Amino acid sequence: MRKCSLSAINSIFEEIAKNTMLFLPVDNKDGKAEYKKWQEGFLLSEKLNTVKSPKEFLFPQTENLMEFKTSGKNIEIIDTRTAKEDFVVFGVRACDAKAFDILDKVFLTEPRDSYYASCREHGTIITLACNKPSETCFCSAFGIDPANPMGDVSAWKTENEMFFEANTEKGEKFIELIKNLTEKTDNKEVKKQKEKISNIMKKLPLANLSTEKFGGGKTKELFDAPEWAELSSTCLGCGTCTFVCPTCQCYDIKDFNTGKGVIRFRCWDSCMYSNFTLMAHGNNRNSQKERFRQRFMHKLVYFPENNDGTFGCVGCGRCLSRCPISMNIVKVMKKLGGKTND
Amino acid sequence: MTNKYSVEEIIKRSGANPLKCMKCGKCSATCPAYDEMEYHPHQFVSMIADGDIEALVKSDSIYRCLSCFACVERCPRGVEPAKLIEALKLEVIRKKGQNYLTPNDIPNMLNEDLPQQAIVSAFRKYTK
Amino acid sequence: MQRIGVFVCWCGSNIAGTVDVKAVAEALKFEPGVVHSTDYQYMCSQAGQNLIKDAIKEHNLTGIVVCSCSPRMHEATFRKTAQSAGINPYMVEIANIREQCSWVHKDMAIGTEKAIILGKAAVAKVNLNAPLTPGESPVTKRALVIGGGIAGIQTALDIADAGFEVDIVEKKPTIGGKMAQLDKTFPTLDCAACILTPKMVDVAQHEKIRIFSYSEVESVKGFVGNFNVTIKKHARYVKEDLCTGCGACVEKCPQKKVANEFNLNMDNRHAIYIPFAQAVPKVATIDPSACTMLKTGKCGVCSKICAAGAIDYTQKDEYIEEKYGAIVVATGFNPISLEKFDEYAYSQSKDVITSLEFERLTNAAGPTAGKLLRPSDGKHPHKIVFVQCVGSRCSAGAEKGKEYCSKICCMYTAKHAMLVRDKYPDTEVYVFYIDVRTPGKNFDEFYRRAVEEYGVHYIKGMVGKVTPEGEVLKVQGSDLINNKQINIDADLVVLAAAIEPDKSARPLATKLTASMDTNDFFTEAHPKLRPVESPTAGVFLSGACQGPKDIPETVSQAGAAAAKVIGLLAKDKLLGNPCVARSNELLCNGCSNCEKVCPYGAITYIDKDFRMPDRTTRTRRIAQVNPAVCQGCGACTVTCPSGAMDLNGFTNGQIMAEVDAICK
Amino acid sequence: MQITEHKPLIVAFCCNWCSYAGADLAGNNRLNYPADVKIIRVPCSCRVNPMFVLRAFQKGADGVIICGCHPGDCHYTSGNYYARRRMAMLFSMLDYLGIERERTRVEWVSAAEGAKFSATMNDFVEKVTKLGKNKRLEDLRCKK
Amino acid sequence: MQKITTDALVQKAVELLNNNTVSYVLGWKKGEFDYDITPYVFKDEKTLKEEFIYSDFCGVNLSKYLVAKTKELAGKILVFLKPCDTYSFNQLLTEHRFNREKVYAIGIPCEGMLDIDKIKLNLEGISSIVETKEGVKVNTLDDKTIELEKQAILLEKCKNCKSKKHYAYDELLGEEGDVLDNNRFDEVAKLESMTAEERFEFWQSQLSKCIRCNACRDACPACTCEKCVFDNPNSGIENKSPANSFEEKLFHIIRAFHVAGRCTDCGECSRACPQNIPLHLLNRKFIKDINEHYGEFQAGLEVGQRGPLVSYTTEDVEPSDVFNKGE
Repeated sequence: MRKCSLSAINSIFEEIAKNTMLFLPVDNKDGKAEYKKWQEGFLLSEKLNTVKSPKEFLFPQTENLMEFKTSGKNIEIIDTRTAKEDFVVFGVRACDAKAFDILDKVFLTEPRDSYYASCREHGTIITLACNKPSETCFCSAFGIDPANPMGDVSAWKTENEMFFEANTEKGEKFIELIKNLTEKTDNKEVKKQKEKISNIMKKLPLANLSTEKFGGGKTKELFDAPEWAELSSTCLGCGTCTFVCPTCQCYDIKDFNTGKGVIRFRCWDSCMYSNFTLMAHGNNRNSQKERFRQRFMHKLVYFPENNDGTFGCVGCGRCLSRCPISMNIVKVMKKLGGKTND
Repeated sequence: MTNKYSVEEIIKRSGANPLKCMKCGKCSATCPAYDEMEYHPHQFVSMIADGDIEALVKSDSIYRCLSCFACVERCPRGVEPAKLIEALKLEVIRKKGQNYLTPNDIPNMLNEDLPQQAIVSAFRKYTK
Repeated sequence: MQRIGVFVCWCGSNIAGTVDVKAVAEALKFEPGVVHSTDYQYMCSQAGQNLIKDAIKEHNLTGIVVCSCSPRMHEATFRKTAQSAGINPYMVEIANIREQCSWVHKDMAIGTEKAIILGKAAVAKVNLNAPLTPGESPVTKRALVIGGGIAGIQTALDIADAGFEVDIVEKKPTIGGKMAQLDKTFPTLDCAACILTPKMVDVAQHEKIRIFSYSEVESVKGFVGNFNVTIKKHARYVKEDLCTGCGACVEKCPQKKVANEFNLNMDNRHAIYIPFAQAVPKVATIDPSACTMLKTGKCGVCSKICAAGAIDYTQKDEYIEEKYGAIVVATGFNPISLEKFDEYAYSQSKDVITSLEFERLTNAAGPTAGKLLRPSDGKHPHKIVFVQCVGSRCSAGAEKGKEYCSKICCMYTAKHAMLVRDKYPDTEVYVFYIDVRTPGKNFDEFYRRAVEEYGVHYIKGMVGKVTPEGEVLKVQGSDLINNKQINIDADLVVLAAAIEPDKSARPLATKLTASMDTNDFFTEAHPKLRPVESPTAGVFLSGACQGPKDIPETVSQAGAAAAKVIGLLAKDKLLGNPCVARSNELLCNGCSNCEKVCPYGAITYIDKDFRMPDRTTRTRRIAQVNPAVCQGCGACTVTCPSGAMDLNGFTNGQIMAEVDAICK
Repeated sequence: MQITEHKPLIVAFCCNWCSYAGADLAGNNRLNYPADVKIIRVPCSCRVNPMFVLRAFQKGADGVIICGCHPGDCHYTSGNYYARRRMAMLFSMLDYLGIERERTRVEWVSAAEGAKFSATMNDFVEKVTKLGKNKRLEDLRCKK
Repeated sequence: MQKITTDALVQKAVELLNNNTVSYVLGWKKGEFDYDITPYVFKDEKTLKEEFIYSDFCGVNLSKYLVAKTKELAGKILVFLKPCDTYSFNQLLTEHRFNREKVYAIGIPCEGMLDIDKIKLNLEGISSIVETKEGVKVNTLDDKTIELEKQAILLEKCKNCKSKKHYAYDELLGEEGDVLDNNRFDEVAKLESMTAEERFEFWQSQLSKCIRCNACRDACPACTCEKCVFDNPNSGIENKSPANSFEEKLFHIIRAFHVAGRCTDCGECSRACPQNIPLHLLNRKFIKDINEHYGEFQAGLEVGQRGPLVSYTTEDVEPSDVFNKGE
């Protein structure tokens, strides 16, 4: 474990940025936190988390896949990929770091998504423990400890210092990079900080949210639950929850005719949309109830079923604060979780 | 002292538009002071519209208008001749640097049949 | 996928002089869908057209692009060519490489490059073209004429003489309109009744014409060729089929003090009345607001006197539904109310009258039996002042009066002045005028005769004030020529009041979805080229409802409207323009915004049941375009936010494909 | 170093009855205007959807002009009045978003105004050329 | 003005439910916290009494739900409308989007709704929010209390409230208010007075935040198309994500244009936007232009109004003259 004083943090950023791109949460004009490419003068945000999740670094909202060109009656396929640069994302919270693992399960299992993989390979994730979890946090329900964030390097902030510990090979390299700006230390301070955090965690209003009724194998019990109708009855069908979600990974592949050729690209899609996975015969989920159910069943049942019990939600709370009508996974879990099976 | 009068300025000040005139003559048909005038209401309008106001400026006709606004009321085209003449009169009085009526002139004009209000209003009208 | 043939025309050297036509044909060969591309000296010639026809057969073409002159020139030609070779005429698109390319650019390289781009745009469009077939609709061979004045009468007679059935709806108890009230007509001074009443009789006797008098149009549904009209027949409390028009009831009716509107309230009539001797239909009508029997249930004199037993106090308003192929609006005009013109003392003095009142005063059938007598005291007037342009030619937005020239006043005033001088040479006649407008055959000659032969005093100027003083009317006016104000002690003042469309026109226009201008005159489909048609297909305009008109003009427009109607009714089926709007009912949400911008009333709404993907049925309001009425402007397509409205031949997709091709 | 002047691309939407005929007349009278102007025929100026205008800019147009019958002369009686409101609103919005005003225009050209059509296009091309490339409303994917 | 209580509304709703005037109640339901209130269709007295709420966080405009709910549900629906919601209600009726017969509308007073985002700018970790006379008292998870003034934490749409008057209802609860003087066009005017470069910079930075979640569209009571052009692959402009700055602009320009003349300025777009883009400034620009050039127009004032973009006068301003201001 290494540490530096908070006043030295800027020089660390400077050091990182010398070699690679560095992204970190900074406060924007709206007073919210947002991941931005570090420049001289940028300060690490004090906010708990960003509005948009850092999944964009691995899985951008729009990503070009290839291009076609036609000349006469011939079609030429062009791989437009260019060499990826290394980058560092600093200050990722435990929940978002866990979300990367979930994305990995989707994109890195066979068939491997080479676009995602390339981003993943070039990125170093430096997480930061949450000193002040908020009322919308429920990561603990999914076994995430905000005091012990994962990633390539874990970091803790105390009143005056910042602590770093490498978790991976990439992390070691990073520690090596900032070696001269930090000093070796024991984990006493960090331990104290972790205790503080877990005390807050116990007091959170959503601390006791239970996942007991969910998980693999629960499809039968939950799919036809009558509660879905009322839960979804006022859902607007917008994509806010999916687009701020760190784990939502659905995308659509589309073509754009530039007049000089065709660009094939993928972009985020939302299962809340009426044209999601639209097929020639129409749509397989026709009502907002079905679409709404899909989203939550996926996160709470189907995903764990296919991924050794790992839930597709990390409890970051973004959907809780961003949904225009304040409907969210917590309300769904409470409503369905309170149901007795007979 | 310049003796150039800006017709544009007069028209602008009056708020009226002499080009709307269709030369029907209803203003002159209506005017109660017609016989007192050398130039008549329809001529006022026409002269101002043509920018040919030298003769009008020199004429006493502009002071003969009673501002009864009958012509304004009756004009089918909404030309408002009285407003034009009012604006011209004001311009003349200002330019000449002298009022058409001074307090000293008033006693000679007093007439038992004349309502006092008319004198006050005339004084106001012919004075800067 | 289309199989497109491209045909590049040289137009001699017109195109080939500035555009490398071979290069254009070569370049377009590789566009998507193109299977054949060639060039020729004169594509519009017989040989050129044959070249296209042969290529269609040889290459199995489904779409044609002709790079040539403007489509306004030869689009129709090439469509026919395509059709004769068996492909839908709307599969042809023209790239205008002459007027909009070779003729405006000088450089061969630039011209060629642009021609290729224009060609590509046309190819891109044809790729999305679909065969279009004009819609057909049947035609009900009957016309409705609304208004029974001279305009309506003439239109009805002309249509009926061509062998089609015509119904006239007239809101008054008799047809005849304003012309029936007139005395003489300019410029020939025929007696109005002498030339009008025979036509009225013709109408009454024509086997193809029905008259619905004392009736109004209640509602209009349908569209060109297929209107469904409900006519409301007001109860006249007299059975039309029994009444012989003998007039015995009128004579005996005890209620004699009802203002006689036919004589503009200058005398009285009875509660049961026939407006005038030659009325058609000559049937009595009971005025329910005046009849004692209808008001109190006591009287019944007319019923007792009527030998035919035609009186029926229990009659109710009747509604008649009828189908029509065409509708002619002939609702005519009225003089405006002069109540607001205080300066002329119209409301103060009985001796200040309107020109129409003057007509009745000089009419032999009028209240004075044709003797010119002052309404106030019945004395013969010796000095008469006529004032023109009363309420006409006022400024826009004026509180009183109209902005337009009423057109007929100059001539009838000359007529009045002349008639007075002719009958009563001892009478002095003055006419105050702003301009004397006499464009018309023999019109100016007529006016000059009034001045030169009859000694009417025309004064260039206007009357400012009329003051009744004892028996005389003090008229103060201006004489602009002599630059003086003049005063005349007149015995009678006649005001040439402006005319305005009949008040019934505005609600009627709404029922017909026909458009009106701000003065409530009906608008024409085109002010110059289609002056007797309204923009609403199947609705035609006759007479003063379209704008101020004198009798000869009214009659000629009435004939023109009739000709248009005959042309329409002569068809068994109407072929539409297939480039019309269509509504995608799956996208339409029935918001009604397209309906609001449609100038033709072509869009209506229905409630339709839809089976939803979740297997429920839902009723939705959706728009429907009537292809027989739509003219294809496309206003609705842009108003529709969901893109449910699209325009055949110019679809969103086609236009965007052209944009894409041009911007490539 | 050689500086080549930016050649603008202008899309002109012309109504079939007046402006397209006006453009034809310009051709008949050989009244030149730059070849940068490409005309798309629409039945009426009211057929022009804001989507088309934006599409043209997206695909690389530097200026878009809409030509219709003079107010009061619309073949369909009222189409150009609707177009006038719509385009006034759309262009005002583009201006509000900081897009150069000179890139958009509405012009009334009758079938008799070949000279006006030509003069309008010459003027419009000149103004748009001066503005240079359309940077503020471009889709870079279409500019390769 | 006496503040209307949740109890009063519940009492009314229960009464109408029990006497069979209505079968459903469209209202607001309590959330996990004091601020996360969800629109909800209540069906019974018990749920109403337990979960209905009307508080300072009921910003959601319920009008739009009537489009779907009147078709979906068989019985009559009671809906609670705040003054600004009544404009949307009328506009939807003008466009025949739901059957008035199936709705029982109750107008309720509103004193401005609060923006939880603005509260959270001041603090994180809320345990409870208590309404006070001047604003709110926020208790935090670390047992602190912060008082905030109402004016500072109002929703963007409530900051420049245009009216406290209801334009549609079957019944009114509480006192009727008035149309208010407001400065809602000030920000538009400020932008207009900037140079084109500045305006471009402003909107570029705002619209680049867009994630195309469609919340603005889906919350908008004027966006009730059966299928939005942006969702329709046949429309030619369908897209799902803003691939670049052009597509960001395309979506928002077209959306604003589609609701121009129909937008009641209810402000739901800006409220719904997770990225805090001031979308109402686009709609207000159109409203301001319409007011200036075609005469004052407020959509939703009455049912059956003819909108400014579906009407015209022969004297309308020329598009080139619309620019002749500012700069």
